[in-house]
Order: sequence, then C-alpha cells, then structure tokens
Amino acid sequence: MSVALARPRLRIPGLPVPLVLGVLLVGAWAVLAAGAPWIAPYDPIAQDLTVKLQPPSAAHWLGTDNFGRDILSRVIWGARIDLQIGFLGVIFPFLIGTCIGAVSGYAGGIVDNLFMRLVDIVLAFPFLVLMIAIIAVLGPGLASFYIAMALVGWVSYARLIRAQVLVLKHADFVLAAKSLDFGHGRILFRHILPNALTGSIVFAMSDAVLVILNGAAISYLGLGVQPPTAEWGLMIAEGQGFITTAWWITTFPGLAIVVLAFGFSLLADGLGELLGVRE
Amino acid sequence: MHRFRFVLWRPLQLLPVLFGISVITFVLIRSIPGDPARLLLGTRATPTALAKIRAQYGLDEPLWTQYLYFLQNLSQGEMGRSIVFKIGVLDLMANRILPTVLLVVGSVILSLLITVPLASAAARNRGRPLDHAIRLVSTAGLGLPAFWLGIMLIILLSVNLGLFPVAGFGDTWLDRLHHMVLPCLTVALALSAVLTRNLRASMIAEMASDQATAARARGLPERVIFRRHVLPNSLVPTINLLAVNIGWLIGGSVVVETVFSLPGLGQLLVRGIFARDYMVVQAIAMAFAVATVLINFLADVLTVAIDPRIRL
Amino acid sequence: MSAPLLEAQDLVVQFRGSGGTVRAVNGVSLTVRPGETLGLVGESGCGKSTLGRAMMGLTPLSGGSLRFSGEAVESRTAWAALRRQTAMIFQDPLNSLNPRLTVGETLAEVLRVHGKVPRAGVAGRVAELLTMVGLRPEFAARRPGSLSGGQCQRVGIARALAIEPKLVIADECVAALDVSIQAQIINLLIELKERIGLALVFIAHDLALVRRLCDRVAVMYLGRIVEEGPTEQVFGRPLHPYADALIRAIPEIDPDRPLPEAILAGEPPSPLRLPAGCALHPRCPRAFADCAGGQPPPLLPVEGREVACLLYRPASVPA
Amino acid sequence: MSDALLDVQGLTVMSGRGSVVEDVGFKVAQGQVLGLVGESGSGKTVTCRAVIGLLPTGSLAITKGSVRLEGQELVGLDPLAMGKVRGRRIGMIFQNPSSHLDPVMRIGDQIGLAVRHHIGLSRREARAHGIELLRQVGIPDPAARIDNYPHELSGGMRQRAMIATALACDPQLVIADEPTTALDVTIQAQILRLLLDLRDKRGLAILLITHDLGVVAQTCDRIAVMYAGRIAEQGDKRRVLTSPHHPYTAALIRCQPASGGGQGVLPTILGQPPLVGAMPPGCRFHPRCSRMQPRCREVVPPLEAKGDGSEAACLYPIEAPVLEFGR
Repeated sequence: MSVALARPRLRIPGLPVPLVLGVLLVGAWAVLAAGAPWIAPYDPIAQDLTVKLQPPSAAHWLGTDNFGRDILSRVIWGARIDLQIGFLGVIFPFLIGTCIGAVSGYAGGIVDNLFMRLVDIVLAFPFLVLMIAIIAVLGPGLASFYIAMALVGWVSYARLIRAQVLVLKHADFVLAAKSLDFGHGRILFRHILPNALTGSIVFAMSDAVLVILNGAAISYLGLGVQPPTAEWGLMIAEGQGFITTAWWITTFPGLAIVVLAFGFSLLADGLGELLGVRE
Repeated sequence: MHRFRFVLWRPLQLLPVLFGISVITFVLIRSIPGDPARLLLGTRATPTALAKIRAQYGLDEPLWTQYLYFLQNLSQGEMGRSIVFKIGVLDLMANRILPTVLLVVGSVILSLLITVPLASAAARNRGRPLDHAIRLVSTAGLGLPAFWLGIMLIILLSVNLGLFPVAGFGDTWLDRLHHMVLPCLTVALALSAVLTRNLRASMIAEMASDQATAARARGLPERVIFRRHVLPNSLVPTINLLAVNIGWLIGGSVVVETVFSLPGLGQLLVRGIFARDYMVVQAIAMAFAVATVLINFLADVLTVAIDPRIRL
Repeated sequence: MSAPLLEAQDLVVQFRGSGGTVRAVNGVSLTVRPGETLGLVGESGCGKSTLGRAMMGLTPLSGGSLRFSGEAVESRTAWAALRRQTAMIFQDPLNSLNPRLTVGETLAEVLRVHGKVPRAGVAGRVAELLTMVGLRPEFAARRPGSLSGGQCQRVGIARALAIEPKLVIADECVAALDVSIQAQIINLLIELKERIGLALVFIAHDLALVRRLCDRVAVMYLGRIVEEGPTEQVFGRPLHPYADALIRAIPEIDPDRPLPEAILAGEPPSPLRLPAGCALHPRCPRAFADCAGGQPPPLLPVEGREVACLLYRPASVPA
Repeated sequence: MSDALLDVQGLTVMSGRGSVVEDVGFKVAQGQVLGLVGESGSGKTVTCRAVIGLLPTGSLAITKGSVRLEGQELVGLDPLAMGKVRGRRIGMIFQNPSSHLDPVMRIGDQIGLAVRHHIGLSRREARAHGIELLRQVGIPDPAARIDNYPHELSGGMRQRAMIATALACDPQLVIADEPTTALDVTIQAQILRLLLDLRDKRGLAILLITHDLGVVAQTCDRIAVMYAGRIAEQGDKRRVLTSPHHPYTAALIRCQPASGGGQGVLPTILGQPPLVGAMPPGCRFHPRCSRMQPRCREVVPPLEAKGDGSEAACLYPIEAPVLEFGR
C-alpha cells in the first residue's frame, strides 16, 4: 500500500481541539496582562503589613504575602513579565538559529562543520548552567536573561532548521530549481526556507514553555527579575520561607506558570497537528 | 563487533568539543566583573601586594597566556582554590558530588519506571479515556516548574503528611536515600512528561508500522507484537531524547538542590556565583559539561546496541 | 548527421560514504544530437539517475568533461548556459513541485528568472504552457497538494518547457504513475518531441517504454555503459549478456510466454566492492576465464553499436 | 468450483467517505494462482487486507459479504480464532520487505516467533525449522543467514526471507501483495519463479496482487481485474488477456507498451480513476469508457458469465474480442 506524503493542509472548518484550547488559554493570559491595571484589585507592589500572610478570603481571593501584598494582583501583573519572557526569550533564538541553521545546512562544507562544532560545544553545557554563568557575567536582570537566552537558545533552532534544510536540499523541487539555474538566494529563501520553517515554528511554541520555566527558575534563583517586581518565579522564591504557614504564596504563582505553559503546549500540539508536523 | 569500533575513535572526535568547553568556561569566568586579586586579598590590600599576586597568578599577562597557564594547571589536576571554603576546588567537589550523582541517576531510573508503563498503557488504549487522561496529564506536566513542584511535594508529603524530610542530605546511607526520594521524584515527574509523550508517539507509530502489520499477518497476539516488536523499536528515539535531556537534567539539579538544600554540586555552583567564588564556578561548569558529553557518548553506545542498523 | 548537442567524455561521479568510495558513474561517454531521444536504462543503483543529474551539474563531477552545443562546460557561465537550455523532469511528480507555490507561481517564476517573456505576457504564457501539456489554464491557481500524480507530472513538463529547452532530461518520469496515466504522459512526450523538435534523454527502468519512445538506447550496469546503439538493433538482438538478460526479463502481457528461467544468477554486488574485470562476470552465464581479471572491457563498435564485452573482442568478432 | 480453498462473496468494505471495495467475489482453489489486478486505488490491497482480517480498525470495516477458508467463515471471527488463521493457514507476503521486517530482530527470531506461537516448537526446533525454510526459499548459507538482521541482506534476499516468514507454519494460502514491485526486473523474475516452485512443491494457493499485467500473464492461472473497488472482469488468464470482454480490461492491456516494439503514440484511457466518496453512479468506469451508452450512467452492471467462462461487469461487453500477441 503506497502511503501518500504527508502535506501541510489547512483544514479551516475543523480546527484541532488543542489549538483552540491553547489559543483560548494563552489569549486569556494576554488579556489579563494587558488589562492588569484595570483588572487587578490591588497594587501589586504596595505593602500593607496590617493584612500580611492572610489566607484566601473574599477580600483577597488568593490570600496575601508576608508584606500584605495581594497574591491575585501580583499573579495578574506577573503575567506581563512572564508573557514577555515567553515572547522575547523565543524570538531572538528563533531568528539567530534560523539564519545560522539555514546558512550552515545550505552551504555545507567547512562553514557547516564550524557551526556544528560550535553547536556541539554549546549543547555540552547543561542549559541552565550556561545561562547562569552568562548572567553572572552580565549581572542579574531580565536584560541579561534575554541576552543569555539568545546566546544559548539558538542552537536548538539551528539544529532543527539545518536538518530540514539538509533534507530539502535534496528534494526534487529544489533540484528542479537548481536545474533551472535559479540563484542561491532564490533557492534558499523562496524554495527551501518556507518549507523548512513550519517545523521550527511549532517547536518555538513548545520552546516557549521551556523558556517560561527557565525564566521563572532564573528569577527563583535570584538572577532574573529583582524584587519588588511581581514575577511568578520570584514570588515562589519569596514564599518558600512560609510553606509551613502560608502555602498560598507559593502555590498560586506556580499554578499560573503551569496554566500558561499548558496553553503554549496545547498551542504547539494543535499547530503541529494543523500543519502536519510531527516532533 | 566492528559496529562498536566507534567507541575507540569517537573520544578523539570529542577533543575539539572539550577544547571549546574549556575556552568558553575560561573566557566566561574571566569576564565576570571584579578583580580576582582583590578578591583574594580583600579590599584593604596594598597596591604592591595586588601587583605581586597578579604576577604570581599571571594575571598581568595577556589573556591567551593566561589560558595556557589554565590548561597547564588543568592537565596537572590543579583547578585552584575556593575563596569561600579555603580548600582546593577538587576536594570541595569530591565532598559534594554524591548527592548530585544520586539525584541524576535516581531520577532517570524513576522516570523510566513512570514513563514505560504510562506510555504503553496510553499507546495500547489509543483514543480511549485512559489515553486521553495520560496525554492530558503529560502535556500539563511539560509546564511544571521543577522548583515549584518540589515545594508542592514538600508541603504535601513532608509538611502535611510527614513522610519525608523537608531538606538536607543525612548521614547514613538509608537516611540519605530517604532524603533523596522527594528530589528524585521532583525531577522524575518533570522528565516523565516529556518522555511519556515521546514514547507514546513512537509506540503508536510503531504499532501502525509495516513491520507490526506483518507480525499481525503472522497471527501473533497483540501482546507479543507489543513486547517483541513495538517496544524495542520505539525505545531508540526515547533513549536519544533522554540523552538530549541530560543537559537539562543536570541543569535542573541546580534548581532542585537549591529547593531541597541538598549539599550537591548544583547548590555549590549557585552559591559560588553569588559569592564570586570563580574557581569553583569554573570547575563545576566544566565538570557538568564533560559529564554531559560522556553521557551522550554512553547513549550512543546504547543506541547502537539496540539498533543493529545504526553505525557511527 | 547534425552536430552533437551534448557530448559527455569519461564522466566519473564519486560518492564518499562511510564504507568507502562509490563510483556511481564510472567513465561514461555519450552523445545526444538535436531532436534525438536517447534512452538510458538499467536496474536501480546502476548510476543512470546520477548520470542524468551530473549532466545538469546537480551532482559534482569527479572526472571527465562535458560539451554543450560544442562549447566545453567548465566555467560557471557555461553551466548556466547549459541549464538555460536544458530542463529536467523528475521521478516523483508531487515532490518535484514546491508545495507552497501555486502552479501559476511555479511557472511564472521560471519565465521571469529566464526573462522569456515581458512581464505583462507572463500570465498568458503560463496559460499557454498549461494548455500545451493538456491542463486547463485554471490549474494555475491550484497547489500541487490538490493535484493527482499525472497532473503534477504535466506541470513538471510545463515547467521544463517554460525555458524553451533544446534538451530535456527525464529521470524516471513515469515510474510513479499508473499504467493508464503513464501512457498519457508518454504520449505527451512523443507529441512534444515531434512538435518542438526536442532532444530527450529518457532515463527509465521500464524497457518497453524506452523501446516505444527512444531512437537510441544505452544500457548501464554498475556505473558503466555495457551496450549502446539504435533502439531497434539493441532490442531486436542484444549482444551484451546483461542487456540480453534485462530485455528478456521484461514481463510481457503474453499468456503463452512462460516465466523466463534463471536469467542472471544472484544479485548485483555492492558498488563498494566491484569485482575485478567485467563487473558482470560473477552473474554472467557466458563468462569465461578472461572476464574475471584485468580492466573492465572497453566499449567497442560491434554490428553498428557499441558493446563492452570480451565475447566481442575485435579478434573474435565475426566479420 | 465448489472445492475452492478461499471463497470470497459480496465483500464490501466501507470507509467514512464511502465504499472502498464493493460486492467483490472470487475463488482460489488449492494449487492455483489468482492474480488480482488493478491500478492504485482500485481496492485490490484493501480486498486482501479484508480477507486476512487486517483492515485498520476505525477507518475501514467490512459491512457485507463473506470470506470462507475451506468453508469456514472468517468475517466476524473473534480475534483469537482469527489469530489461529493468520500466519497458520494464511501467510502473507508484502510489497516492501525492508519495512515489513522488524529492523532490530534477527531473521531467525522473526520466523521463530511465529512457529513457536502457532506450532509450539521449542527454541532449538524453531531455529532448525527456520534454517530449513531459508534453504527452501533459496537463501545461500541459511545457517549463517538466520542470525542476520534484515538490513544485512540484499533486497532480493530480504524478500526471500519475508517469503520464509509467510511459509513458516506451512499455510494453505499465501497472499502476496505486490511482492516484486520493489525489486529490479532480473530479481523479480527470480522471486516469481520461487513462488511458482513453492506452489508446485507445497500445493499452495496463491492470491497475487499486482498492478503489472506482465507479471500476471507469466504467473497466474486466473485473473480478476478490479476497477474503482469493483471487479470488472475475471476468468481464466488466457481468456481474459486475449479476449477481454470489459472495455476497461481491454484498454488496460492496450495502453501497456509491449517490449516487442511498436512506435508512436500509445492508446490511453482518458481522465483518471475516481476517488472514494466521489464514485460516479452506474458503471464506475463510464466517464472514461469509449463504449459508454446512456444506460451506463444509471445501471450498475452485474458481474455476468460470458460464454467462454469469463465473467464481466459490463452492459455492453466486447463480444468477439481478439488481441494479438507476439507482435
């Protein structure tokens, strides 16, 4: 039985369920983040020691922390930072990785060899360790995080795109383009890249999950977002001293991460299904 | 067994990678703001004393000469001294390596114990409620922050139920294992999410593969087909994924050790960065990188052992 | 006889693999004249497709030389000149089209890059090309994913025709199609050949098709041409034992013709470890001692064609 | 043909979009080779999967008809009982030996698993049996080859190994789905010769699925031609190939170029085969048929016996057809 080649085909009427759910979840967070000043019931930073360490109640739905700050408001404001981490932490590695991977795979030879050794070296370092080391050099903060992300994160995209380009380079339609004496630029950008990108766009969605987790972990370790800014990872770190008395301080920001990350995972699954990409 | 000949030459191929690791580590550490001489001597040091120390450690020489010194010391097993602990870095690491090794090995074993049955159950019940449940949980699990999961487990199992110690390592072996359960479980749960999704997908692909159809045409029962044909074939990509995730796993240990106050290398690394204990950071980063390279090499050996087609 | 359009001299294409170096094309010389159809046949792995690609510069040559319209093809510009007058048709009709571009975009791109028609005339020319290959002009708006295999192959042919080629290299261009569709495509090629006076290199493993379509045929085995000559002569009385076996193995829709008995023993050897002497000798029913040693036998003229076999050494050739 | 080993009647297989196979019936007797011929999408592969009970669950299902092996009904048989038929009484050979053999299991183990399961041989006996089978399918040095992995064999040897796995439990019927399509012509002849030899030695019945009329002409006793999920014509090989009654059969034979020569334009069939879910009403071939009459659009032609023993499903069959061979 001959099996037809899987081809990207947009089925508009029946969108995959995970995609719809993912869009809804991520969209909901985006709305919360954008409308934080109007939606959040309290100021996320202002301290009010008279209401510190209060369990969830009608006044403070998710309770308060040791400075009396409203957890709900901090979670909503935190969405701004964590969505930004998910977006900026993915876009730079994506762009850098795509360029390097495409050139490396298409050019082949020495260029390819050099880039791939570089990829091997970067991959040899445990991701978080290298991130931490780079942030140590640049000094703690979100900007350092994004730079470190760009310096380390591109390798996955480069590998993915390169692998795709290597396959497509020998696809009949690319050989056809070559046999028609098309230039390298035209072949790479019009014929190879558009077909190579689908896989890494889907990967970018699932990568957003990892980036958000990493951003939170870096902040948790005290190397990312600095107090008193509301950020979920930082909130968890701040609440860790109170786990025996005030579980809500750590629990809710963590749940927020899980829900946002789940949204991106669903988005990746749904998009993959839609575009016929299998990871 | 000439398929395994790569075991001999592959390490040679890894030399450039190891070289690159040393360069990056060296450059990164030297770029960290702060004068090492001043760190050694303290803020009240005289300029002459500083100059003397700089000359002694070769800090006044060009960077590439310094790198050569660094390599020379490295080849003699000399990694410098910890500023904070005032002992040799290697001795310090030797004291701290056990929790980290236990954590990584323990979580890999635990995650396989979770992954294989879950993925098999999902794949064999594809499209049924059980499969949907496992898919949902594993997809949600992708977004579990390990540090938060650790804290939640502490609240649930240690604080509320008192089953496990909250933090620390312990002195006897039994006590240590008891202390390791929650950290390992934390990492294993996060890792299982990725592995289960991957293994389920490759099992489903293998169950629909031509060779499984052929096995069915030979009248073999589904359970035999699953055990003998589907499982071995679908394990190969999962082992590769596990190897790719080793770097993530070791990185994750940094966070998890901090959560559980485990006196391991990861915790030492984080403290080293905050205390600007550069020699320690340098040594641990290199050790982690070398370990990642070695584990990936082992995974290659394992893949070749399972799949006779693969040649390296 | 007209001047040759394409001349290949001692072409060699090598691939370096993990197990060693494979000479996929091992010293092949051939000539294509204007308007002529040359069939290139052989079993999988014989190097016929590699040869086709090498003649377009899609696979780097490791040796030998190529002349196109009398000019040596060495420089970048000479390759460009060859490619602007030579088109290729591929085996997998769906894969040979960029899935992201519509049929119209695919054809228009060729027309624009080659500057074949003024910008305003592109749409008209696209419609004309589609009509030429038997597709309605509305197909310009469709993407390859929504076309059948036969339709994709027609688009592939239209793309080849867009450059107004002198030579078309068709690599197994009907192998992936069903019989009834295959016949449609072959007929289209026959028609175009007559109408435009194209020269065609037709690479195929289906010998019956080659006999139908080609003026001359070259039979390849393990990177070398073993017999080459006018189609009717080669098919009517193949001289090389391999060509003979290949032709006799064609399954014929003749219920009275029984399955041929063992034609060639065993299977082709690994191209990594070619036997010394004639590469066919371990399988050849007519092999004798001399076949197993020395250089592979050269192509020599025999009975109006060229054969590479020691059975037809000049001394033993009957007058 | 009441003594048929395999008797398929009125077999209909539905997918979500429509019928893939409709009202298909044929018989195969012991020692006989039936060629099931058709182009891609004609339903020949689905038919043989339905016979051996290997339709992909969920997407395709038998909705009507019967499949009898020695009188035993196979349609609706529970999985356990069907498992005793598959591999034991019906063996199957697939098109692509590379993907249909387990790449990470030795050849001997793949044969061994089946015989140990079905016949209950010990590991040692199964190995000896495997070596003997490999010898019978013409693999040189079988005692060494049995420990090889599939990728260590050449394409032809791999297909021989696949035939050995199909024959492992000495089945009465072998279904061969395009067994030579992935092979070169000189190897194809070897494999077809092997199948015929096995038929003679073991009295096997063979259901040979192929798109290649040349293969059918050289190997089969009877032919069934399928078009768009239905049988267009069936009968004795010689009759069907030399005097086809159905216009599709005739056209199919004509558009295949003969190696015997002939220059110029080939006869073709206009258009393309219909897709599942978009089948034309009446005779499914009528939009492409040169002999189409208005009634063909409305009436589904039944498969009817012609005088010469062939059966054809055509309202206006070719009555005195003669095709020339040996051109």
